[in-house]
Amino acid sequence: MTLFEVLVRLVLVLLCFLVLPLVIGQTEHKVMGHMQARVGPIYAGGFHGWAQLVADGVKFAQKEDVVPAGADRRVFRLAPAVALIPYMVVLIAIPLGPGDLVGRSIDAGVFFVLAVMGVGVLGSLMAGWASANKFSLLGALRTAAQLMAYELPMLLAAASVAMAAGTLSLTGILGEWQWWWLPWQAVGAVVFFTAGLAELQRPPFDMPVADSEIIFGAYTEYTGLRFALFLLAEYAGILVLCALTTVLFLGGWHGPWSGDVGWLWTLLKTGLLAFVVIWLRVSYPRLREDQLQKLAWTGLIPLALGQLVLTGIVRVATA
Amino acid sequence: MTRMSKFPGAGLAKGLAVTLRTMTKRSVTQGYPEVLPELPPRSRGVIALFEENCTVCMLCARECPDWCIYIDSHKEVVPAKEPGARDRTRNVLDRFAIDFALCMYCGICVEVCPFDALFWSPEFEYATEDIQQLTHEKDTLRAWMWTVPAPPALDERAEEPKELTMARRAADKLAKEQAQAASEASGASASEASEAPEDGTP
Amino acid sequence: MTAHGYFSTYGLVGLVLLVGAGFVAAAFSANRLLRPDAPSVEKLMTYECGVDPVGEGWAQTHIRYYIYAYLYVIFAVDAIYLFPWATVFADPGFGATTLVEMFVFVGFLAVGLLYAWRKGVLTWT
Amino acid sequence: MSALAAAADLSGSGGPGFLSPTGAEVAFVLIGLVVLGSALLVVTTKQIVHAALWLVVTLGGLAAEYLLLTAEFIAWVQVLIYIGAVVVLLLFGLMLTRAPIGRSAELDSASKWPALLVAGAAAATLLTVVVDAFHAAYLDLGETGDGSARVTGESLFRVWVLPFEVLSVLLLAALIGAIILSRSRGDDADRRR
Repeated sequence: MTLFEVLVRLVLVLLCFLVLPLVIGQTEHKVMGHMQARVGPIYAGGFHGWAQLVADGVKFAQKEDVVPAGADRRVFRLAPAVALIPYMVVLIAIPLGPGDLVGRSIDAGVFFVLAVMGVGVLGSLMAGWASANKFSLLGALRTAAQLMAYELPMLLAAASVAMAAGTLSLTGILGEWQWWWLPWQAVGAVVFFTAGLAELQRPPFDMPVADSEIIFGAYTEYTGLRFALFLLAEYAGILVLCALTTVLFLGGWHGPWSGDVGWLWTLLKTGLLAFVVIWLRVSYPRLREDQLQKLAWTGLIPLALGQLVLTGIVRVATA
Repeated sequence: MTRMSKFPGAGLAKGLAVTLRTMTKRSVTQGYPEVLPELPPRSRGVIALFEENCTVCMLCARECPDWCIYIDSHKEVVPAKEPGARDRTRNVLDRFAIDFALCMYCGICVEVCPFDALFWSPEFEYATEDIQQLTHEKDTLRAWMWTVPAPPALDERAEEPKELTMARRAADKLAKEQAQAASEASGASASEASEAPEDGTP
Repeated sequence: MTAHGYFSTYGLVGLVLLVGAGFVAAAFSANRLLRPDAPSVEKLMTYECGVDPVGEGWAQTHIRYYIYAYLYVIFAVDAIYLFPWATVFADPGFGATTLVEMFVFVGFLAVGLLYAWRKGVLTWT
Repeated sequence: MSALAAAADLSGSGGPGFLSPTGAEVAFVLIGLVVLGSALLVVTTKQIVHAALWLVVTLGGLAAEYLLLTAEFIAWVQVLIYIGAVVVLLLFGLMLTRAPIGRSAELDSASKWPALLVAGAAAATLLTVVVDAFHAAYLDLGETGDGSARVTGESLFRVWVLPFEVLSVLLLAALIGAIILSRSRGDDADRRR
């Protein structure tokens, strides 16, 4: 790889990281609005309020940076970066199209992605603790409890795909992918996507930021740009989760004419999943803490284990 | 959930269907600043003052639950019209203000006013950036009088309003008196002629 | 994969990490130039729905919550072994035996989960 | 850290000399210093949550060291298990019990000198053993792939199957132990009420 190529890839990853979450966020504004018989933002930028999030960003950048007097200043300031950067690092391993259309193919792909994504939650914990606020601390505790319940089904479901493909590399998995993996790995896909939603603290799994109980959980004390970075982390998280589900379970760039427009298939499937994320948010009420734990431990984990058994048997039988 | 559905997850699917269906329909949002809302009849926007009717009886200010009506007045002597009669005094309104930061829009003042000086107006665009400016003086309150709609029409077969009956009765009486006076003035022959056709009617 | 490929891969990962840190740093430098700075005692007070904060952030929580944490760590360690296994179990020379080996491994842990479930640990109290 | 340095040193003419280190070796030493420094901060800081956060730096640095040694799989296990699970468990436990902001006086232990002695002795023992075991080994980073998941899996399921199965029993024992420890004697009565 030449230096120029490296630069191009870095810029592209940064661009994806900055633009696609905004697209998802704007889609959420509009879709959520219409699903609730509203219209969503309509002024900023003229056409259907397309520039609303840009305007929000400009506003956030000009706001005062308030650090509460009782807070642990250093940890408080560092937390948004810890929450945000892992999602960006993960993007480099996700293949967009066939061949070389990937930031960089990593041998331990799935494993790398899951490990790095898990670091992001430290940001929420740090924020919750450093704020010196009861709501924030409760939010951090709930975040940790939720992570512990849902990281496991996510790992197990991802392992199922790795078993099917016989490799951990994301490009390798897509290379092996066949259409009949869709029904074969369907349970795993549902488990993975659900657990991912819970890790992102998206409704209906938004107990850690339940606004009617604990204001905004770990992010209660944040203002201005730091708050904006937490929001960006949430939407980047949606992007990563949807892209990862696409690659692992929906065949990524596979589809008609995938040789030419493979990248379009990836984007399309990712976009569709992002729509589902928004759709679920509008449709379902928040789960209670006991329901959350019950769903994970007695629902998703047994399902994921069942999927593992099924994958193993089918794979050995057809080998 | 009161009733268990046949398939597990049928309720979840139903929830998704509802939101998806709503998305395809037109939204109910009103484009307010551009498109003014169609307010329902008798909307309570603001309280207007018909200053000419006010007699400074202070009933509204006294009945107001949160004391948001301020009234100042002075007495004025009206000289007697006829010689020998007594001079009369009357109240002149100096200040009538309502603090809409305190007002809770209960409408008791409108109800108790015995002279129909207070009215509900549907005007609602009087937001300000300063709470002090929400105290509106009588000129503003008088100006809002122009936005008060005409009272809604009565039901088709309803009894006539008392005011109209009284006014008509007074007008009839006046007309009769005038007619009588006119007939007395024109002479006896004319009065007989006019009385003649009345015999045939009961 | 050659050593060169390996190191250039993780070199790129490290570069992305740097770019991310650079992005955050740039955002905050821009923020520093644009934002006002007018702290006041009320503004820096901990937010508690408008009333003055009472006590400190910590509140008593039942320690039973902690069992979920233990469960997670133990099962995560278990799940880690699935990944190297997943890459080899269907290769020639492994096959059904390796599958059974893993089933035994997972089976032991499933017994643990069952035990936890029967003991009522998994039901919220 | 010193294993590789020692290996490079003792291997003599076998491999490249330690006087002209490669980029990876330089990075290894630098990250090693970071790990050492943050590890010292873990035990010397007076703020308990800061100790846990410095532990993240230490463990992350170790993961980077594994990566430099081409032990790809172990590196990400380190991140996933130690940073993603164990540190989260630690922080969770701290926040559940008590994690004050600011310095706490009780973190200064009277037995810190004996503790230092024990830690030093343990480190010296480990160092001696490692150097003794690998003093002639030279890890040629040119032939990578030794640390990938596939190689790990092959050796695990060809050679080390029995320890692997025993591990599951160990994990089961840990699980049951955790459950029993977390349930005090009066617990069942509480539940029935």
